[in-house]
Amino acid sequence: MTTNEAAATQAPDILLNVNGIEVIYNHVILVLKGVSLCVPQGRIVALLGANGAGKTTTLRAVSNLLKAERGDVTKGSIDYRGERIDKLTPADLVKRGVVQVMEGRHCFAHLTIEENLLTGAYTRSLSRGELNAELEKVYRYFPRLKQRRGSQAGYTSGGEQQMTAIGRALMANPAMILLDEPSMGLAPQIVEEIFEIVRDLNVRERVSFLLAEQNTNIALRYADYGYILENGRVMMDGRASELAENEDVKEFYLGVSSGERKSFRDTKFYRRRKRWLA
Amino acid sequence: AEQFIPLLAYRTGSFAPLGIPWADGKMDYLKLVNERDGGINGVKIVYEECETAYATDKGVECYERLKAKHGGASGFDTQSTGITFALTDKAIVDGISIETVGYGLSQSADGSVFKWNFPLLGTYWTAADVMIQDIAKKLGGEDKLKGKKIALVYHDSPYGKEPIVLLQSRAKANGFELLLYPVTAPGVEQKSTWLQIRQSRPDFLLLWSAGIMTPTAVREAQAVGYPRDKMYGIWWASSETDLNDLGQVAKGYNGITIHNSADHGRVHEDLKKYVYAKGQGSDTQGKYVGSIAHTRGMMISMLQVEAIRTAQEKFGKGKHMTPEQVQWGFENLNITQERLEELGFAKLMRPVKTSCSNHMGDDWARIIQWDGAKFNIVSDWYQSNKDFVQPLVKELGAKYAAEKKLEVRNCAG
Amino acid sequence: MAFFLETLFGGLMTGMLYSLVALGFVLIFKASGVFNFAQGAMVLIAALSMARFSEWIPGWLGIDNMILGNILAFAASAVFMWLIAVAVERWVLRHLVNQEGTTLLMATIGISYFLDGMGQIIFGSSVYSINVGMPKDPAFILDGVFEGGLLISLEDLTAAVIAALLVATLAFFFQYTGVGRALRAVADDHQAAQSIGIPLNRIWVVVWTVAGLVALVAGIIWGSKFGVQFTLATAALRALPVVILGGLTSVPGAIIGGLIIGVGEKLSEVYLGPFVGGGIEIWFAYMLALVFLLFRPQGLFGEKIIDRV
Amino acid sequence: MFYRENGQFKSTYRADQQIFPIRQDRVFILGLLAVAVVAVPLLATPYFLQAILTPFLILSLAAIGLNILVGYCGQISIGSGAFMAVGAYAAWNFGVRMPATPLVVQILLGGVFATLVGVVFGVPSLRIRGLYLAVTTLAAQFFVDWAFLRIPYFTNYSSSGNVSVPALSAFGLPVQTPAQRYLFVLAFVVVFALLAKNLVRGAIGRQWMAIRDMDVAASVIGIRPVYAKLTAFAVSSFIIGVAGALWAYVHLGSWEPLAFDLNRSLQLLFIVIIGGLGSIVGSFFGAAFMVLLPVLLTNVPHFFGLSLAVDTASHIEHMVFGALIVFFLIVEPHGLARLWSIGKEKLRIWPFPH
Amino acid sequence: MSQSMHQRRMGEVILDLRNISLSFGGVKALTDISFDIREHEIRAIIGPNGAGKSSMLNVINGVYTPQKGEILLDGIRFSKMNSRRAAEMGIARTFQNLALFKGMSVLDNIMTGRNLRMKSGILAQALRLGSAEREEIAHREFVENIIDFLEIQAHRKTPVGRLPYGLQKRVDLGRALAMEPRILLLDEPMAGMNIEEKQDMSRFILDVNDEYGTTIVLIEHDMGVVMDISDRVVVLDYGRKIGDGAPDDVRQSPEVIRAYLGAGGAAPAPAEPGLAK
Ligand SMILES: Nc1ncnc2c1ncn2[C@@H]1O[C@H](COP(=O)(O)OP(=O)(O)OP(=O)(O)O)[C@@H](O)[C@H]1O
Ligand SMILES: Nc1ncnc2c1ncn2[C@@H]1O[C@H](COP(=O)(O)OP(=O)(O)OP(=O)(O)O)[C@@H](O)[C@H]1O
Ligand SMILES: [Mg+2]
Ligand SMILES: [Mg+2]
Repeated sequence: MTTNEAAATQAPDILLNVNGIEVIYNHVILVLKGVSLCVPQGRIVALLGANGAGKTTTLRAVSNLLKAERGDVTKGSIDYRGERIDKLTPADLVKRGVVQVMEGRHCFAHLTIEENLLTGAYTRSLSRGELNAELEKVYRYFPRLKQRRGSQAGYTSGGEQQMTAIGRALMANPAMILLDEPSMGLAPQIVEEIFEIVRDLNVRERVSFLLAEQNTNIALRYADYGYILENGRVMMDGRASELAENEDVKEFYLGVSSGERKSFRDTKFYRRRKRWLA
Repeated sequence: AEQFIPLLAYRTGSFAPLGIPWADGKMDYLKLVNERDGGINGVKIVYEECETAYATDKGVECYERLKAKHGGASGFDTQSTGITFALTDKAIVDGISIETVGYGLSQSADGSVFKWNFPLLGTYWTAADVMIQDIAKKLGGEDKLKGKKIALVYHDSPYGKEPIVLLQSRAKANGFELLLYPVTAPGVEQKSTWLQIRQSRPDFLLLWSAGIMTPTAVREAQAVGYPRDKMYGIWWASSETDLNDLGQVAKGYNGITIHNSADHGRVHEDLKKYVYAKGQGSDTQGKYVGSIAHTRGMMISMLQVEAIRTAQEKFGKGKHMTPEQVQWGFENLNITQERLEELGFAKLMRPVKTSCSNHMGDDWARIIQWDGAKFNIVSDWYQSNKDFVQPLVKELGAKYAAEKKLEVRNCAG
Repeated sequence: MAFFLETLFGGLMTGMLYSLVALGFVLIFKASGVFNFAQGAMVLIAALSMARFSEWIPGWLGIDNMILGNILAFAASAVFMWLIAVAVERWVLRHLVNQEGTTLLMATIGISYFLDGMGQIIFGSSVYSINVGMPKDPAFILDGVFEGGLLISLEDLTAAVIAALLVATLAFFFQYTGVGRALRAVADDHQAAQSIGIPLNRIWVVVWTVAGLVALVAGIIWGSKFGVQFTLATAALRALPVVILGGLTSVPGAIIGGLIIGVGEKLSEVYLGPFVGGGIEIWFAYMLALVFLLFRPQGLFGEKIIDRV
Repeated sequence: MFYRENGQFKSTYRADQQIFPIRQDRVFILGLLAVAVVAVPLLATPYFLQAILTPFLILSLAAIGLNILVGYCGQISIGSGAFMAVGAYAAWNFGVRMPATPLVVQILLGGVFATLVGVVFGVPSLRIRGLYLAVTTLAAQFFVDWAFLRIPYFTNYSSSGNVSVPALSAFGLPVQTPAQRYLFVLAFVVVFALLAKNLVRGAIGRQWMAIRDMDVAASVIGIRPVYAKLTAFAVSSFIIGVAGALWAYVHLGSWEPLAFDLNRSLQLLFIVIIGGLGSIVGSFFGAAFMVLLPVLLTNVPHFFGLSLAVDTASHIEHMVFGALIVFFLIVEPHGLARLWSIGKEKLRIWPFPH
Repeated sequence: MSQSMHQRRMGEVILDLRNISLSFGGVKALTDISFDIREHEIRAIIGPNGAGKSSMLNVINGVYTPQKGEILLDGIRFSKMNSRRAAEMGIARTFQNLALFKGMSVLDNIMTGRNLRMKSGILAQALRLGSAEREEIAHREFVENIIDFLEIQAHRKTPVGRLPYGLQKRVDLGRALAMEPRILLLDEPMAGMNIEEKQDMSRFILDVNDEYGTTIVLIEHDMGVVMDISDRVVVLDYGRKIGDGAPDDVRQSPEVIRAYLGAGGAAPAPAEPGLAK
């Protein structure tokens, strides 16, 4: 496995190791066709790829949320800190410090924003004071949430919900966060902020990240290492900086060709791309 | 040869407490006949039970499944007014007798219209009429009924509604006021009914209930302070199982019984000797033998068996009887006192004789009363007053025949 | 006047009994988003187990102290309800995480069939009685004011007090504890709840056990009033309008709804019934709920149904 | 291997819009129909025809009706028994009061009345949603139960409240033997299944599904919730009403409101959910499950020569039945129809695993 | 060439929003907002999260009822819109949180967009009379064109719930297009897409705008897209309007920079990937 070797030489302390997993939904739809990747301790690893490539599925496989989607890991294995985690419940994983922020927010619609955040700390037994401190920390990251703390999450705007979902995961004090499309639907400066938060947590609290992102540009800016998924397979992987320099990546994921950004207005006349073979 | 008797039963559902001993009784008597007499003149009885849960569609399914088995069913005791209605039509087509002892369509006593129905020993009109007679007797004569208030608290279904026409004609003739209180099935919630009763304070109260509705009614009567000894329960509401748990609370509660099924006879001893002693009894818990419902079950089977026996006398002893032949047997029953002695039912019931035009036979009934622990017989025999019953039988029978475009048999010929 | 008051009072008492059953529905719905059709079956099986254990245990242990026997029977029944909760979680709910409401509803219908059958196989299907010493005879108050006094059923009164206590405790639990919050989270989104580490398995066992205990209390009260028999399971039907009137997610709603339905149904039956032939209380209760819902589609105290795009 | 659509290209939209676009399916369905019309009446025992197939068909029909409301339009109803009752009693009243009305017309008129009542009880759905609506549909159930019990006009003043139909005949042909009854019902079911299928795959069907899936978005597209919901209630109650009339006329012959009580409504709802919400074939699967399983379960012990007491058998039947419902939901929450289509999908790629 | 197109694009005002205010309990989602939309233009609405952008669209097509203000559509004055009326008058939209009909296939989803134009009655449909059949086929052809246009042929019969997010967004657009709208409201059509997909989406939007002259109202957080394809931009901030004008003007506005773009965000990000860490 070149993938794992590459990562291994770079950082011997591997936190999460996904080994050749195959995922089938509903017993018939084969989605992941042997995906391997690893996340070294204290790193940010980005998972890139087009719609439907299987990013979300990979994250669900790791956090064991596949069952609820009627998906199954039929081949391969997943280790976290050297322990097989395929059979653990999602709750066990959270206890071990692995938390997923799901794509599409999934806030608890009938709970207020603050209650949403508080449920995030369910697995930790904190005193009232500690809880408040944690809350304050999240509110510092997302001041908008503090303003809306009393509103039912179901009524808040898309972006506010996204912030709530991320804040809620932070409340669990995780060692590793699986972050699915954090930038979706957020205003540009918030996107920057979120990635700053990611970096902040990574540097200061040594939280590791596995990050599925469509916004390749920003993801590669903050990540240490990247994997590119296409059609359920890893097509390319490498250090973020190397990927960013790769011509194909530039053309297909960064929208830059021959060193120049194309205007979206011009794409109209821009003939369709060549695809990597699936 | 063998003779097939299908047994419809409801051992589950809301009415199971009544259905279980009833079904046990029916089956026990057949076992007894096989064990003691080796069948009917040597013809072994085969039987098969089918669970209806008191649901009409299940009953129909049971009927369809069993009607043609072992050379044809000898007759169906449906144990449900609803199933009886549904099967009455089918029986005409299939030519199978429907035996409804003490229930069913009251007008089916008219054999000229209802060739295949046998509401033997009495109908709900019998019961209602006898209750009124007993009340009148207590008051000191039918003329004393005038101006009285009599309430009917009934299960809101065809079963509960059956007595209404008769009571109405009685009310008109005797000048009492009839108050009607329907209780929605299954009858656990009767508070408003009894609040109304507390307000209207009827002089007497007839209870057409079944299953859980009976004890609930008695409890509610206690809760509003209605005297139990003014209450009359129909026979399905006057079994020990209905009142055992109530004990003293129900003291004074009157029930009615077809013939004398509260009492015990030699047949019970035979049953113990030939069936239970061999460990073959249906009542595995040993709770029901001798109870009213169980005894009534035996009585029903006895009538069925006697119908077959009667048929054999005409069509050939020791032979299998077709459903058609069994029908003849039912129609020509003549169970005399001596015959009852032989059968061990002498203390339990009175002679019955049926005919082409009279499918009910003689309807004898008695009033029993709960003393806190058991029922005691408190009245003499009554028979329904045919002046009230007969016109209704004719009228409603004719209506039925018209609706169904049935040909009315001429029984005279 | 006296009659009106009696009817009113009777309605209130009946209403409290409904509340007790409604409470079971609300608990499970609130805490897992499942409309538990098996609540009626749970009431039945709980009552059956109480009735039979209180008959069997004194026999097994050779005690004849009724109070002790009842306490032991209650404990045994509580354990039994807990076992059911564990089984339901293990064999049903665990495999249906994240499924739609209708699927879960259907599953609870399956459970209810199963419990109906199992309860009667284990405990029998005749009528049994529970005797926990509830006062049975009527009491008459205000003799001086009304002729003949006002009829009050002490049994109902006792039942109502127990129901009210239970409801108050549970309302507190939901509103003010962390576990309560987690339960509500589960109801909103199974998957998200899992993702932040709420252990659905344990939560469900807890909720179903509590609902089982509520069913047990309801079963004891109803059972001691009417006798324990299959029909008890249908009592749940009378509680449905209460649940929706109060709001599927509101514990206090179950109480208020119960009182409104109880009173509405008795008054309608007594005052309107005679004009149309009687027997109207069941559908009247449902119509009453329906009319209320036309004004507040989420019930009196239910959470608003959130839809925004 | 045999179940492939390889080489079956469609060059017109018309061809693509057939109900069964795959040839094998068409052949299968035609074969099935031939068996149902010719072989079954010849070979099946009267018991099987009368006590199993006929109720199975009628319940399938009712389930198709309910599926339109619940499965396609997303309005859960636990009151469908009421609409069956309306269908049955309305048809019967026409029969009694205007004896000249032909049988088929009576039955259809039953459907028409059920439609009217259905629309009235559908009105609250414009405001009340989800489980709240489901419970309020019980108002229809209990009200209708009550009305047929208490209002003597509806039962033509029958003293017991029980009503029954005389010997049936349609188009001059008798409908009396089990086989005749079966064929009569079959004709209704085939015709209505076809009409229902046409509706659900047409514009109105899309409106219903749109309302079911996302009502705000639907109204933004210009779908009127009022129209969509009420048509769903109307069509659904029409079919259910016809099924009710058939149930009463052909299956029971004589009935009381109890025949259409809450249990019937629940049974229909089970059929629809177990069979598969939003699937016409699912209604048949569900009905088969509901009708056949209990009969099988009662008969199974006999096959093995076991003789269980009927009550134990019936309790065990309840337990097995409940357990099977749960089992199938776990295997496939979207019902037997989905299981069927997954099976077909697998068959299509067989012998390869994916 | 692109200049001439600009000329053609700006027509008369067809939708005019005047002093719209909307609040939910204590939350003021929109405060006294006025702006107009001209025929054939691409009008962008931007602003931070929770600014009230989606609420604005909801007001325009009648999902929300504003407490104050009025809407002029084709010169007709409305104090509130009604969804159906809006649809009849040619307003279509897509949704931020995907409001597709999950249980239906892609084809059926888009077919629902034709709903207002399908006239055959229930009976005709049940019996599949010739007219109903022909109508169905005619609309099917139209929808197939949209499917081709959006390049989702392969997924025609797939239930939309199973499609990946990006494709679902396309179906959402397809459904709106099927209505042949005059005004198309797009709520973050490109959220959760990568560059390539955004390019595709931009292409679709521009094509529609050019070829059918459809007026487009676009909410989007990707400034690259907004600056490149829109003609005029409205900026909202916590319910207030803080900017309105040509993209370049808006980009320079200090208030907009402060509230939304952020100090460095004025320029579209992808131009300078700045991958150096
Ligand atoms: N619950 C499910 N059932 C069936 N198929 C599914 C399910 N979830 C996802 N899929 C399929 O699996 C494939 C991969 O989906 P996944 O959500 O992992 O993609 P993704 O890379 O996260 O895409 P996106 O960027 O759009 O979120 C898609 O083709 C999708 O249709
Ligand atoms: N139905 C509602 N009930 C209560 N509050 C609402 C409702 N709809 C919107 N809001 C509030 O109004 C404000 C504006 O919401 P809106 O969805 O319009 O924001 P937005 O600009 O679209 O944000 P985003 O970019 O995050 O999608 C938010 O604070 C939101 O919480
Ligand atoms: Mg994804
Ligand atoms: Mg928005």
